Amino acid sequence: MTDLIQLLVAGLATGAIYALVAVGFTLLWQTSQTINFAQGEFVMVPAFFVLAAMKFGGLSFPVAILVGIAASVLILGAVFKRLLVDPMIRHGVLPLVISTIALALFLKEGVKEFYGAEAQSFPALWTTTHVTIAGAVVSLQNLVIIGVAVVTIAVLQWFLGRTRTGRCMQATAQNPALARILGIRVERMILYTFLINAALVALASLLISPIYLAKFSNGETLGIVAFIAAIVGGFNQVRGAIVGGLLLGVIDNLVAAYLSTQYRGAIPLFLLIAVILFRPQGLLGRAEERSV
Amino acid sequence: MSAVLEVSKLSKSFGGISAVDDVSFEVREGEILGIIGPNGSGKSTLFNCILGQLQPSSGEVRIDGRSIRGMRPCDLNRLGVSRTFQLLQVFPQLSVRENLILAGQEHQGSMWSRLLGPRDAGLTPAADRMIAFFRLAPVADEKAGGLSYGQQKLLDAAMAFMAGPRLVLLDEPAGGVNPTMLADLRERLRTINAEEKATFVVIEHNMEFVMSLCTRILVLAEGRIIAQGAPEAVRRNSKVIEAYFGN
Amino acid sequence: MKSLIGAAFASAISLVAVTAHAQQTVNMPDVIELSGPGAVSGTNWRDGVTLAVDEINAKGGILGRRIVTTHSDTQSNPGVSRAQVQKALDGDPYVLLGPIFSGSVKVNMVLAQQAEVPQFTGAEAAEITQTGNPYIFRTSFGQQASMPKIANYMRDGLKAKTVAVVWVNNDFGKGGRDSFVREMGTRGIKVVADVSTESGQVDFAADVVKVKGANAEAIFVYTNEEESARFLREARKQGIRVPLIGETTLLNQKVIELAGDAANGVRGHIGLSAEVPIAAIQEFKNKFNKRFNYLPDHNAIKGYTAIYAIKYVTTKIGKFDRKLLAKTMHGLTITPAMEPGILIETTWDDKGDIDRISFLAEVVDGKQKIIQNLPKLGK
Amino acid sequence: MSALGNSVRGIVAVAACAVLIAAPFGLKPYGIYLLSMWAVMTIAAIGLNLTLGYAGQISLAQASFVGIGAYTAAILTTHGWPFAAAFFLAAALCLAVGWLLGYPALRVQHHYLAFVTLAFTTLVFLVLRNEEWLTKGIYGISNIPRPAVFGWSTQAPRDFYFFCLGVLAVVSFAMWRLVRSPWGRAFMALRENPMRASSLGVDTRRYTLMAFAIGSSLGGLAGALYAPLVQFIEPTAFALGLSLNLLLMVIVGGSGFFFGPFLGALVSVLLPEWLRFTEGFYLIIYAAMVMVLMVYCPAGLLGLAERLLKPAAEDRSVLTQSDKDPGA
Repeated sequence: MTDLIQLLVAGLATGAIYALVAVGFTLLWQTSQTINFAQGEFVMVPAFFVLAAMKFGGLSFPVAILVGIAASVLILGAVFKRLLVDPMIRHGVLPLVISTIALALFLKEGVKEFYGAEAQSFPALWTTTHVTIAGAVVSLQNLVIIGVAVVTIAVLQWFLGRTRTGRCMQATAQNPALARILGIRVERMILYTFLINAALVALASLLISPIYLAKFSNGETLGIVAFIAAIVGGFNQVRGAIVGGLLLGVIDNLVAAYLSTQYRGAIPLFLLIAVILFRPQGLLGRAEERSV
Repeated sequence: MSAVLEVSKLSKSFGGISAVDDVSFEVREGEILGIIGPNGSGKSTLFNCILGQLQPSSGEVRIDGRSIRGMRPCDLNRLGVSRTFQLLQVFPQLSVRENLILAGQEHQGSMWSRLLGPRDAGLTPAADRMIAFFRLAPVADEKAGGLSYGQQKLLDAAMAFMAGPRLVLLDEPAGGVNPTMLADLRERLRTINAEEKATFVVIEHNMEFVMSLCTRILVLAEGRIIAQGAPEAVRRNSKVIEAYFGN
Repeated sequence: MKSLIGAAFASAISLVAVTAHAQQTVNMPDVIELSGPGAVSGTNWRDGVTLAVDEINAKGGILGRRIVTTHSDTQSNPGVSRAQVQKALDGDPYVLLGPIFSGSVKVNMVLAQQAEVPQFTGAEAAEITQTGNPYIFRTSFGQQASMPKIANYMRDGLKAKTVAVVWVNNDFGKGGRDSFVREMGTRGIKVVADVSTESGQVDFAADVVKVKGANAEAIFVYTNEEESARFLREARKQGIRVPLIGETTLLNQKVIELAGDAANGVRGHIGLSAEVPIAAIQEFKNKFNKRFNYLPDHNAIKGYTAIYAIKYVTTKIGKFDRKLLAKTMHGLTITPAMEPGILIETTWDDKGDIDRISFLAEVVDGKQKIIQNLPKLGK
Repeated sequence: MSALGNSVRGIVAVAACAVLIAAPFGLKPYGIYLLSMWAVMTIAAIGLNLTLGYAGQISLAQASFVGIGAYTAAILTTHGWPFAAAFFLAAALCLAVGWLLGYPALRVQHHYLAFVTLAFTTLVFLVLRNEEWLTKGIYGISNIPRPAVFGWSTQAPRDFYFFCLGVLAVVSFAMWRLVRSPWGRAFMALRENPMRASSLGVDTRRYTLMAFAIGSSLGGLAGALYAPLVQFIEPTAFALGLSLNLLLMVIVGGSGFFFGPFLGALVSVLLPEWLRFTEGFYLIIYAAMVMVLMVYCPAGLLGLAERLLKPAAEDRSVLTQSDKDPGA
């Protein structure tokens, strides 16, 4: 029983990270049909912005964090859209897929060349004390991560649903042509989603780097898992991403603990295939939104 | 003359709202049946049921006495049912000739003979005849995507006739076609009907076109047949006028 | 398109012409993992080699010849490594350095053998030296040599009857796990849990739960540094008390730095590491850190000592003769007295395996502490 | 394609053939190995180009078919089977598995299909790694023999290169015939407008499965050559990375263009090697070049070539078509 709680909490914490990454992925897809194969690397990079700011800029950790987030939003948000997405958006999904694959390689190798292959330890935002819940020992970190992720996505939900800009963004996502007619500045709305995505991955980066450590190869698995989480939860659903993420995190742990460690990676994939074939709108998705 | 198409007690409803309601009619060989009716009168739904794109909620559709239940459009097409589309549906990356050969090839020989046999499945002469017939010769080797709207419309029709169909369903053939080309199109359809013994069912808004082309007309309103008969008779039918212009 | 094709071929042709055999240089190409999963090990190896090469060249090279070393990346992919080794061999090298991934080594040690070029590899997989290839030489213990030492400690030191094994499911971890389980079998120690983990895995909750459930008297952890650190943290968190035993990758400085106090009490066998209290190695560590500003791991030492071994033997035989080099290496012992660059007395046996003293260490409040010296197997 | 386009393509093709036959005599084993690798990858990419470029079915599973083919060949030949048997068995096996993988494509399209096939690739990798009794797991299979063809031993690099080139030639010819047969026309119809195609009697269902099956079997053939080329295989070589790489070859070369894969494989196999003089930066530069290429010619190199050959026609790239279509 304690084991189970242990597994659940740990799984939820990992899942919360997946969720943060998946949400941004979903946003990009909705507004610009961008399948970003570099999403994982996007999570890896901000940590290095922060480290670089501290190492070369000699900034203090808090300042460095702000710099890091700013840099991410600028480079992984605005610049990414300008230089890669905009020129290719008219030409369908595939060229963009290819360039994001190349971008992933570019970021990975870039970080490795200019900062080193070694995993860098990253200062934690809070003390790594443990608390005991129903006999299960849970690190404060995990709880914070879950909390932050849930709050962030709740806020995002509110923003998209309740604020004017948010609703314009949703309109843009659902029917760009109509949105344009309604006088919504579609281009800007799309830009916003890219900025939000960049902010989210930066946040994820800050949350995980103390545990994952900052390493050039961190993005490799993360990106794919985020895709799976996004689709399982519902490709057209911000809410879906967090469900998908948490579900994946938990499943991974339960499978590893009770079924097979060697095939721990397989179950999410079966889940993915099942969802796509029998419920393409995702677990939380609404049927009429399915873009199959 | 036997019935090429029999529609009996056909109904189709979407979530309780019935688009087609207990419709029955027959089309005899060589006929040109026009189906008219105000927007939302269920013409297109009826078409899609006949073409196997939609499964009817109840009732039956028979081609030459054979029920089409569970048949996919491609199966129907091999039975000799072909169609044209309201919106342009050509293959933009293929040349006009290629479009036409494609329209005929699946009726030539077996899967394997199509793989190993000649590249054009022996259809180039037929295609060129069709090209000449629809006056597409100047653009025969252009990519279909580059053609004018009217030309694409003609190509769309030509494709429907490539395989020498028994029954052709034309979905607003006149839509967006200029008058001169329209007269032209009407002539072509008449000729084919006469020469190839092809049977037509036409959905059309352009009254002139329908009246002048069709031998019999069937009027739909709110999913029901409210009148049918010779063009003149239908033209004078009060129910029809009411259906169109209200009272 | 024509021009592109032309250009591509031109380049392909020009590529094979690199590192032609100039008079006053000796060609010692290095084919190593610089990207992909092996990047960390490969980078350490490369920098170790570079350090040694520069030192030797600064002192006038080997027999008056400057060492020329090109580092080619295998992308941690055997297919690519074969291409790079082929390229290196086309350049008619004196010796071949690397790679580390045993998969890659298995591909190309055959090529090196056919070309009769001595190959100094960082691979630790047992089978490498068991094919009777007279041109392959290790630069560290093979797993078949290091695992018995741990196994003995399990039996004699810990008196453990049952053990749980946690290993990373790649060619490094799997090889170690298999040799270890074999050694346990011969010593009648029961493996009660056999947990495979993924490289790059971050959440070890499930794995620790499994290990805990098995109630083993000791836990053997054989994963790469970051994963080891994460496992240790999780194990501490879930209050595992039984001894955690491992190899260099469980208790080197890096792991301690990453795992914090969670690393305290961890014990293991250290074949070769920058932490062992030997003056020469500490000196090397500082030189390395000063030059590349990060701490070297055992792969750096492997690369460094390999170069000095080659230098020593070549100077000894007095000419650049590949066959003779290979012959001389077998059964050769090099002591720091003969060649300071070897750092620690090393013997190569007739199969190309090496023998050194090694150590049992324990992490005591954030520091690696040697608790026992293990003599060379030969003695 | 215009007559001009055809003639240019003809010239290029002839020139390329000449170079391919002459090259190994001017190259050292390293260069020959790269060319052989190019030939093998081209075969796999040709297969993917059929599935994706002509029939419009996105697949990220090609790597696993190369893997299945490689393992079939490796396991059988190391157990003393004749290479020919292993070679055709690999193709047949992939044909069957490919056919099965086609079924999801009947339900979903585009990115959904991409992710199903992506999942498939990773599952195959897990099986190859974990089922040690069959595949020797992570250790991989070494000492894979190179075949003797009618008594002609392909042990030497140049001989094996010509063997690969021969297979590539046969495959190319077969593919040339295929895309020019009514089947090829039906595949393109499937890509451009499945609904219309079906109304013209094209059995979209069967052609979709066929597109997957044939494309996959070519992946299998490539694998059956990859094994004896490298003479060692291990699971990680056939993970998602290779699938993405093959996709890159098809798109960069020009999806839906017959010669696209040849060019794409050239870029993917030779360009990085060519850039190695930049030491640590070669992959960075390679990635940057790919991005720039995609920005300036999203339709791939041949898409660009076509545009240059007839500037009149505005860019209507195959990709745009296949992606804008509503799909199933």
